Amino acid sequence: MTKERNVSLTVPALPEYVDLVRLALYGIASKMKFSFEDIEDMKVAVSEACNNAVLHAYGGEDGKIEVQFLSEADELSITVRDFGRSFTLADNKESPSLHGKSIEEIQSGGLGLYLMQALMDRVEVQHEGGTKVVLTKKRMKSEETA
Amino acid sequence: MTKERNVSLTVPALPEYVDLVRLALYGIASKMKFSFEDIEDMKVAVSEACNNAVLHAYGGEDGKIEVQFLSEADELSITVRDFGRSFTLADNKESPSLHGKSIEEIQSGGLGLYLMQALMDRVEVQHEGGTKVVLTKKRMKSEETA
Amino acid sequence: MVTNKFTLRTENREGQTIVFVGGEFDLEVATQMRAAMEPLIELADRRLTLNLQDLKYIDSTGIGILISVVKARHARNAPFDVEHVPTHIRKLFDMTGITPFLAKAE
Amino acid sequence: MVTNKFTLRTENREGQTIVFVGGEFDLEVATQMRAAMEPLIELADRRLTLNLQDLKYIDSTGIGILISVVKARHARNAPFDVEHVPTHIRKLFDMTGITPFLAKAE
Ligand SMILES: Nc1ncnc2c1ncn2[C@@H]1O[C@H](COP(=O)(O)OP(=O)(O)O)[C@@H](O)[C@H]1O
Ligand SMILES: Nc1ncnc2c1ncn2[C@@H]1O[C@H](COP(=O)(O)OP(=O)(O)O)[C@@H](O)[C@H]1O
Repeated sequence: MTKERNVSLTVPALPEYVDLVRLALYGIASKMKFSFEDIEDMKVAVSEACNNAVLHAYGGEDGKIEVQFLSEADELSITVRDFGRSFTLADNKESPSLHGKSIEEIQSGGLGLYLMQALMDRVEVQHEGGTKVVLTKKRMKSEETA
Repeated sequence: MTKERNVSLTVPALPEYVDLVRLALYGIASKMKFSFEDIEDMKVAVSEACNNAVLHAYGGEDGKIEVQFLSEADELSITVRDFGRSFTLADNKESPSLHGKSIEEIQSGGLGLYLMQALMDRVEVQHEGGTKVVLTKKRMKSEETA
Repeated sequence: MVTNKFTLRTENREGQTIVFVGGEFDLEVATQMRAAMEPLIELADRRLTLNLQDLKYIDSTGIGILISVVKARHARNAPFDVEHVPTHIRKLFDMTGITPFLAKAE
Repeated sequence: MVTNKFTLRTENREGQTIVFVGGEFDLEVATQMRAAMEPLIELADRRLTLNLQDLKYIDSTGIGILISVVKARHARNAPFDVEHVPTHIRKLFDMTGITPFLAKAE
């Protein structure tokens, strides 16, 4: 029987608590022997998900963010949930990245989901009484002995 | 209305997860501007409570530890819960500390609760479907501006 | 255990203002950073430079603020650049596509 | 961000074995530490010293192991001491009362 390796962390949906999520991620990912670079990637992706919960989910009301870390043999899945209002992403929205745009066209904002996708191996967004973002990163074979 | 400042962390009751609890404690206590010394004291006390849950609560079976951090204006309360078997402390047990004992009398073990009490301002142990240890540390006025 | 507290320090040189940004530049410090940059953005006759050598962390919040600065300086026809970008931060700049807007004539 | 990984290093000098214990000496590393100390405890004709200068964290698990070493060395009539104890670790040693059993003739 494999032991359960699930860690969960619940914090208030406030800007000053997002670094606690990064600290926990750092502890867990180091334990799993992810590379420095992968850990930095995951830190950003997870923070983007948390920032969204802080900024968009609760419209200024109190709320919380629930983060679950699931360590498997060769990947780490991080689920970031809020219990606030949900949203739908416009399909026809132009790409939020700045590539190929002029200085007049670029805009601050809208990069969060784009970065999560660029930094993780898998990103799933579900809406069920709030927003649930599942971020997954595979660990390279070579990292095991790093 | 005061915002809720409750952080909770659940980890498997295994030795290698106790440092995650210390990491979270460090993040929260630094945010509250506790002194280095107070943070070190709390790290030890909280780890003692977690170690006990790892070692004594589940008798080798899978289990989990739930830690809640409640930040108030001038104190931090940390609740460490397990859902394992409970225990009663013998009243007539001699002091576990080594003070005034000879080298033949001293024994390793039994120092956990003693240290929690020595390091925190308040320690409460409750038994309700497992063990619940509430550890409280007051923050000195002088630490606010430290 | 060491976390990377956000640090901000401004240095005035001949015709140039250098802002040293260190530690974690995240949502928590966004307001502080915007407030610090606001008056400096207005000084159109001075070169404005961000030195990122001690920057440990940035995410879309910080990059969003950089984009605002880029646009505001451009609107004032005033020079802005970024120097000493650590490798893992550079990667995020490249990924989002902000890099060419931060270029420093080297 | 830096955590304090447990480190263990042994140095042999003329008639003395010095064990350098660093980082976090906690429940997670108890088995490793006991295994490392076991053979050294038997060398009764050599002075056994723990150098704690890089020790960042210890709790009752680590202190319990120190007590076992104290007793085992005493039973073998063999010298054991601890040196370079950081201040906040010394405080825990004083609190539990282990300090006099770790004394080094200085
Ligand atoms: N957790 C959430 N709750 C509610 N709305 C969200 C959430 N996450 C994202 N959104 C919506 O999706 C949009 C795009 O998010 P994102 O790509 O992260 O960019 P940004 O947050 O910078 O706008 C947000 O502006 C917001 O309207
Ligand atoms: N969470 C717990 N679950 C079950 N038993 C416990 C728990 N915490 C403490 N105990 C019991 O109380 C005793 C004393 O604990 P403590 O003072 O921490 O010393 P030690 O853990 O070194 O024995 C333990 O030996 C154990 O029998």
